[in-house]
Formats: sequence, C-alpha cells, structure tokens
Amino acid sequence: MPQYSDKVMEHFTNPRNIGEISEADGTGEVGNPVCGDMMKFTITVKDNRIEDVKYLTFGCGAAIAVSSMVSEMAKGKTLEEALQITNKQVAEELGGLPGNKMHCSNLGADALHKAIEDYMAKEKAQS
Amino acid sequence: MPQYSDKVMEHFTNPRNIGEISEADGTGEVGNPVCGDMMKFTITVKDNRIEDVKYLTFGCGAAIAVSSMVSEMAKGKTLEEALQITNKQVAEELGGLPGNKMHCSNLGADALHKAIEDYMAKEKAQS
Amino acid sequence: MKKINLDYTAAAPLDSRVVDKMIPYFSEHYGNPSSGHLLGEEPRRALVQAREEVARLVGGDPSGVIFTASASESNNLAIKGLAAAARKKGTHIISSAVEHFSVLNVLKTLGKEGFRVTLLPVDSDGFVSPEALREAITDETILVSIQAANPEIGTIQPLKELVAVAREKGVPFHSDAAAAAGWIPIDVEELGLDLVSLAADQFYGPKGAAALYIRKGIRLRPLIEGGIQERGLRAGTENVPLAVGMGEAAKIARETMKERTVETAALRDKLKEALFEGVPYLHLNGHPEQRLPHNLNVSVQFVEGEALLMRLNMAGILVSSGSSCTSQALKSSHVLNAIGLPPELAQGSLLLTLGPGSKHEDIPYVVEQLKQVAELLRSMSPLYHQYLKEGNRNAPVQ
Amino acid sequence: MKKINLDYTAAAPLDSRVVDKMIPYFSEHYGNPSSGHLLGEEPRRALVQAREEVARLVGGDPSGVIFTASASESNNLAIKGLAAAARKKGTHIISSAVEHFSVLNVLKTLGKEGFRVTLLPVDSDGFVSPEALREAITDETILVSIQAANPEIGTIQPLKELVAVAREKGVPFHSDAAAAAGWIPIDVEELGLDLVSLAADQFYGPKGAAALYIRKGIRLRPLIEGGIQERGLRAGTENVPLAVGMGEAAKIARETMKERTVETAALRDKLKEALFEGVPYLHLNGHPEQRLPHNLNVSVQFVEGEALLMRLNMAGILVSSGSSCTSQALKSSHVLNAIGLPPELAQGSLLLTLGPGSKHEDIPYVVEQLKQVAELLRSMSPLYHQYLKEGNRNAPVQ
Ligand SMILES: Cc1ncc(COP(=O)(O)O)c(C=O)c1O
Ligand SMILES: Cc1ncc(COP(=O)(O)O)c(C=O)c1O
Repeated sequence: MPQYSDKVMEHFTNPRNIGEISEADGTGEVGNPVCGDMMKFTITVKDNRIEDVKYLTFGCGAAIAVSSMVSEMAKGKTLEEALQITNKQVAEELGGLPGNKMHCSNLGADALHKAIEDYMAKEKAQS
Repeated sequence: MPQYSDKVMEHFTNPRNIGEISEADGTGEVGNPVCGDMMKFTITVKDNRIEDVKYLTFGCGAAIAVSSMVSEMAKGKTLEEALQITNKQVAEELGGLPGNKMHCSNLGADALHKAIEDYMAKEKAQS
Repeated sequence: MKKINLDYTAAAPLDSRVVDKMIPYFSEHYGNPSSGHLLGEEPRRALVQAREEVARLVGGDPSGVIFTASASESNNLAIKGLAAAARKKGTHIISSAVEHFSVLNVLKTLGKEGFRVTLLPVDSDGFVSPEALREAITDETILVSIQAANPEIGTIQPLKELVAVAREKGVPFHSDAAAAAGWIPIDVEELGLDLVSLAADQFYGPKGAAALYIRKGIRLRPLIEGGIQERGLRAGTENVPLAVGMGEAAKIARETMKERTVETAALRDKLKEALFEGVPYLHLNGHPEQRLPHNLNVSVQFVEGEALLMRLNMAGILVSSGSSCTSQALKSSHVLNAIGLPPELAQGSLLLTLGPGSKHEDIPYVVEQLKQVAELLRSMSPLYHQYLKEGNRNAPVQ
Repeated sequence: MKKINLDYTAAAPLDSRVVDKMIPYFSEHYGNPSSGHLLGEEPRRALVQAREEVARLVGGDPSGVIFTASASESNNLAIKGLAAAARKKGTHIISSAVEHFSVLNVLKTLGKEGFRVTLLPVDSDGFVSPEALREAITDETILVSIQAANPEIGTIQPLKELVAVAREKGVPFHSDAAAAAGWIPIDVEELGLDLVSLAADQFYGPKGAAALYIRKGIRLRPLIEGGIQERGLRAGTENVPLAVGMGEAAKIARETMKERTVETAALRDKLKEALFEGVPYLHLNGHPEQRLPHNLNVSVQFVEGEALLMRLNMAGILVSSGSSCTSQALKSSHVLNAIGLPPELAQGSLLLTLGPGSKHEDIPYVVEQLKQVAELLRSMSPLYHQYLKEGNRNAPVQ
C-alpha cells in the first residue's frame, strides 16, 4: 500500500487496544457502513484521566490505524487533554494520510470525544 | 507499391511509346497540374489506322502505366476501333487499378480520343 | 513470498506469444502503414491480418473493426459517435444501471446535452429484463447499450433476447463486451449486434489495444478527427505493434476458448466451494451459473474490503474490492448497489478473478488466509460484535 | 538491395533502450497502476517516472502531463476540450493554415457547431505573423492554436512572439509540438505555452504513445470519459508499457538533443547541397534556416511526386511526397498550397527526413538516383517539354 506511511502500516498490522470495554464509563460511535467506516470507542475514567480505552472499527486501513493511534494517544491523558486531540494531529502522528482518506477515515478523535462527552454527560446526570 | 498490380508496375517501370510526334496528325491533352495528372497524346494516322502513337505524361504511377497501356492498345487499330477503347477497359487490361486511381489517373483513353477527334476535325477542315 | 494473483481482470501478463509477435513491429517492421514505399508494406499487411483476427473473434467483417486505444474509447466512440450522427432521428438512449463508467459517464454528459437517458434496473442477480427494455423503447430511441457481461459480478446478460427486442423496434444495439470477449462466444451475426466494444487486455493482449466493431450501415461521427485512418472514424498513425498484439491475442483467445473456459470455470467453482466451506458468513454476488468463467465475487460479512485487501496483500494474495475505500471515487460499487446489496455487504466485497497463473494447489492457502483475515478483522468489527449480541436479527444474507 | 530511409517522420524504429525499458511492463510488471495491492506498485512508480520525464522534456510540471494515444488525440482533446469548457466565454478560435489535419478538421467541426474559426495565412517560408495574430484576436477569442514546427516543410514558428501576443490579450495558447518536440527546445515556461501536444514516435518512442501538456488552471472537458485516470481528463486503464517507452524516449531526446540536432542538421545541409548541385531544377520548400534539423523538402520541377517516390523506392530510397496521388485524400499538400507554391511544384515535392540510420556515405547514391529518376520522368513530362520549347517564360521558381 504505497500510499500509506510506514506508521500507518505498522498500526494497521498491529493495532493496539482492540476491543470493547464491557463496563465502560463512556461510549462514542461515529460513521456508518454506507460511507465505509465505523468506529466505536469505549473508555474507563479514573481521577479525571482516561484509564483505559478500546475500540471496534469497521473500515479501511486508515480507519484501523487511526483508531489504534487515537487509543494510544488518549491513554493516560486527562479528559481535557484528550479533548484537545484533533483528527489532524492524529494524521500527523501517523506520518500523514493520503488526501482522500482525511475526511472519511480520520474520525478517531471524534469518536473519542464522543465517548468522553458520553462519560461527562453521565457524570453530570449522576451529580 | 502493393496497391498496384504487377501489370501496372511493369508498364510504370518500362513505359512504351514515350515521346511526342513532331509532325503529328492529331494531338490530345487531358488533365492539369492541379489535379496531379496531365497527358498529351500525339498520333499519326495512315489508311484510317493509328500508325503511331506517343505520349508525354506528368503524373503518378497509374497515370504513366495507363498512358503506356493505351498507346499499346491503340497502335494499329482503326480510328473507329480506337474510339471504342474505354478507360474501364484500360484499367482491366492493367489488371485493375486502386479505387482512388480510377478517376484522376485513368484518363488515357480520353486523351487518345481527343487526339483522334483532333485529327478528324483537321481532316474535315481540309476536305 | 507467495504471490497469488486473484485480480486478473485488473491486469494480466501478456501471453508470451503475443509479445513475440509484437516485438518485430517496434524495430524491424517499424514502418507507417500509410507510407507509399516498401517500409509501409509489412506493417500494412500485418494490420490487415490483425483486423481479420479481431473480426473473427466476434464473427464479423474485418472492415467493421476500428482499432482504438481502450475499451473506454470504444464505448465513447460508439455512444457519442452514434448520438451525434443520429441526433436528428431522436434523442433517447437506453442503457443499464450496471454499465462501466465509460458508458455511464458518457450518458451523463449526453443527458446534459439534451439527450434523454433511461438506465434499466437489474434484478438481484444483475440481469436486465428484456421486457423492461421493450417497455422503455420509444419512437425517439436511437440506441440501446447493454454490456455483454459485468466485469465485477460476472453476470452474463441475455444479449440474444435483449437484441431481439431492439431489432424488432429497429433500434441499433451496442454492447460493451470488454469483460466478455475472449471468455464467452460473442458472435455479432448470431446475436445481431450493431456495435461491440472489445479490449485486448482482457484476453491477454496488450493494454491500450482495443477495438470497436461497427456493423455495415451504422453511421458514427468520429471522436478523434484528423487523418483518414480507420476509415476516417479514428484519426492517428496506426499503432501497428499493439494492433498486431491484439490480433494475436484474439486468435489465441478464439482457438483456446472452449477448453480454457471450461477449465477456468471448474477451478473457479472449486475455489468458491472451498471458500464457502472454509470461511463463515460469505455471500455470493452475481448469478451462480450465468457468469464469466473466471469471475468470483463474494462479500465477507462484517468487514470492510480495503482492510481485507491489505491483509490478503500481506499474505501475497492479490484481490480487489468494490468497497468505497478502494475506489478512486470513494463510492462503493454502483454494480453492487444496483443488485440491491446492503451497504455493509458492498463494503465487504471481494472480486476474485482467475488467469493464466491460477492453480488448484493455491486454493487451500487462499482459503486459510481469508479465514484468518476475516476472523481477525471481525474480531475488531463493531458490526460483528453487534451481530453476536443481537443474533439473527441482523443476520447476513446467505 | 540498398534501403535508405529518408522518411523518418512517417515512422522510425524504436531506440533499443526504449524497447528494453518497455518489455518488463508487458509481462513482469504487468499490474494495473490503479490496483491497491502490490502488483500495482511498480507500474504506478513507473508511470510517475514516465510522467516526470515527459514533463522535463517540455520544462513543465508532471501533474500537467496527460498521456494519450496519439498526437491527433492530444490535439482533439486540447481544442475540443477547451472549446467545450470555455464556450461561455467566447466562440472564436484562431489557428493557422498549415496545421495538421487533426487540428484543421477539429476546427472544421467546431465551425459547424457555432464556433468562428480564423485560419491565419503564412508567408512563402511558412511563417505565421505575430502582427496578423494580434489583429485577429477579439474579445470573443478563447484559444490560439499554432504548431511549433511544420512536419512537412520544417518551418519553425516564432512561438515566443506569437505566445506573447496571445498572453497580452489573455488568450490561452495551444501548440501542436508533435513534429518539434525532441528536435528543438520546447519550454512551456520560457515560451508561456498553456497546452502542448507531443508524440513519442517523433523522437524514437513508441507509436500510440503521446501526451497533452496542460498548464495548471487551464480547464478542459475530457474527450474520453469514464474512470478518473489522468486526473479525469482521459479515461481508460493506463497503458504503462507505452508510457514508460515515451518517458524513456523523452529522457534520451532531452539528453541528446544538442548534439543530435547539430549533427543531423549538418548532415541534412550536406544532403541539400549535394542534391542542389547534382540535380537541376530543384526548389527548396520551407525556410532555409528556421527549420527542423532533420527536415528537407524539395520540389523536383516538371515531375509528379508519386512517380518519383515509386522510382526511388525501386532504388531502395524511401521518401514521401506532398503530391495529391500520395495523399489519402487525393489532394496535394495544404501546406505547400498555403506557402503559395504553384500546383506543379506542389505535385513534385519530396519530403526527406533524417533519422538514426542516416549516413554521409549514402548521399552520393541518393543524389545519383534522384538525378537519374528526375531525368527519366522529365523526359516523359509534357511540362518539361513545354519548358524546353518555351524557355524561361515558365521558368521554375529557383
Ligand atoms: C505536427 C503534427 N501533428 C499531429 C500529427 C499526428 O500524429 P498522429 O498521427 O500520431 O496522431 C503529426 C503526425 O505526423 C504531426 O506531425
Ligand atoms: C466492461 C468494461 N467496459 C469498459 C472497461 C474499460 O476498459 P479500459 O479501462 O481499458 O478503457 C472495462 C475495464 O475493465 C470493462 O470491464
């Protein structure tokens, strides 16, 4: 896949943190099968930090690498820090993504943010 | 020249009866440089027969072969017989001509007829 | 590393006999067929012979063969050329929803230029219905263009019936046979076709060598104007080496067709059975029998095609997919959509096409690899997890 | 038998380095550049490199290179494509009387479709006047298309001046450089060209490999629609082997241009001098200096070109002619007519073009043969006999 960077290929080949946390504190989903990419992020939060993060991804090489990269970037960060992660940063961390993959597949940060917001909404509801 | 028959090539390579009869009994010209072919036939007539025939030709391979063939066909014929020679017959005698050469280059019989008519007109004028 | 090409319709190596036949026309017999001197002779002779061989492949007259540089060009010439020539007779054109983009995009453009275009739907196997065609034809219809077989799902159209309907109404029929020629018999006389597009690279001839067959009496405007090569229908110095290559490939394709297609279909069926046995949740796309002998198209439920393709690529297995991520236009296959396949199955489609290097011995490896890859990708698929939880509510179309 | 090719613009053998470079892409690296798997990698890389080499030949950006299958197609794409895209801006196109038929016939068609076409005349050397261009440009003018050099009479147009005039008025400029590229420097930046047509077979690349260079910002409609290859401007599976061949030929042409053109022009000048010394009543067509280095065009007074060509062919000397009999359309060269050559001189024209096999040693034989052939044909020419009788009244244009 010459259009993908080595880093993308590495994450695609060995994706980190795959799975779904059964007792998640927050869940975020983006995408649908029509556009070709779906991501579901689940997180646990402890002391305002992302303790664990896992994802399930239906999608192309870029989508899988992006999910994996986001999970690595998010782990251990405070919620505020994690909310600062942008799709653009993720692409940069991956050594760039082909132009046509920037829109459809590069939604990992969005899914993460949704999971965090889900957690925050639940917290708020409980407090 | 694969589009030319062997007979055409033979007449083109060794054209018969080239020249201009200086004291001709009849002269016929057809064509012009714009269309690419010109023929000038000169004949001498004896006892109502074509005694000698010569031509000058500016033109393509077909035009040269046609001139040569007409001169051979005409020689020794009575004027009436010679007037019966058609361009089509000339082409047939040559083993056929490429389609696009039938119109422009195949004017030998016309030139011959003009020479005969020239002779006849002169005869008439004298009588 | 193993390299198992299962993507031969994307590209195939030239038959070595074809290369051998072409080579002398690059350097030794390099002349221009239009030259009046002896350097033009052998190229001219070779071009005549190539034209005859291409004509023979489709049972047509050599004078009807116009060499072009791609099936796309042939389709453009056929449709735009006829539309321009017949505009005074009418402005309605009928085609199908599963045509190649070189048909569909031309029709889109004609649509903007005042033509009315009807795209007939297909059923879940990919067939166009002769009845639907009959109903679509009007007095304004100047052309029907329906492919001989679909390059993606392999479905072979009932051309004879379709052409009969058009003939009955006196409407010329064009068929894009780029995917079919060399693999199923296409006889312009038996079928009654007026225009047929062919591509050499689909039967082991060179890329960039293609043709449009035009029945005598059908009038077209040229797309590429200039000199009067190809009877004035396609200007440009004749590409003799490639035409020679196409001629040789057509000859070989015609002579070997019976044997080759039986063998290939048998191998394809073996592969299909082995895959369906070894890998759960597969779905066959296209008609099970009425399909190109070298074509297999399956959807791998719950996973996306590019990821499959990449994982298989790592294992040395080369395939293509109708997923949006693998298309240059980032849309999933219009053909899979047209047969009504749900989006997730379209995204997970794999196109497997056989060719000269395909072997029985490779089947177990392919099955094992697809099994592993499907398992791995399913393990991270939200659709698969959902299915496991919710059971048959979202069961795959089996 | 001797075989002396003096008709290299009709066709030339491929440089063996070009063939060697192409061969692997027929069978070994046969993949489709659009394939997402590893079979697509090397062809994709090779295509990128070929595009770079073609761009380098004209000093342009690789992204501006669109591969086509002939200079005719490039010209059609440039002119029809721009006309369709710019129609709303205006409908006036300017070209010249000495263009190739793939320009002239396209303009004729556009003329029927509501465009107004001005064909600028040329002077007796074949030059288009920048002043005449300036006067012809109106607010409606959307394109100027003037060749870089004429393939028949070799005359090199003052492109820099011509483009400057068009630029001043903001009109895009297309140049058909098919005859010129590889033989004279064509730098799109230095000249300011917007569109340039190139053909590989004019610089020892393969037939059927050509390109259109398009400056960034110039909008065209595609001629061949379908897939989005070549940035959507020319659909069809990329012909990798031929593109590779064109790239290699472009590289060699660029690297050898200086030396090769100096040597070729010197040889051509020797041939010219020897012919004019050895054969009476010759007339040079085209400008004596501002001409393609490999091009010589002479009219042999009093005789017709096909007969000359046939006789020379028998002696193993291969040339072409602008006579009506040697043209497929049975009209004498429109170029020779445009420079005002009298019909009989146009009919007697010989085009002699040099190439890789051209040698000093062959010159005496060529001169001797042409002398004999001219003598023989003159001896049977009514025009020559008339001249001998009437003397200088109808003297040849010397
Ligand atoms: C200046 C010019 N333009 C266009 C062409 C057309 O080239 P092709 O026949 O390869 O399309 C030629 C061919 O010799 C040419 O010399
Ligand atoms: C049915 C059909 N038509 C047209 C084409 C276009 O062929 P090309 O890309 O060679 O122009 C293809 C290509 O695979 C095809 O399968």
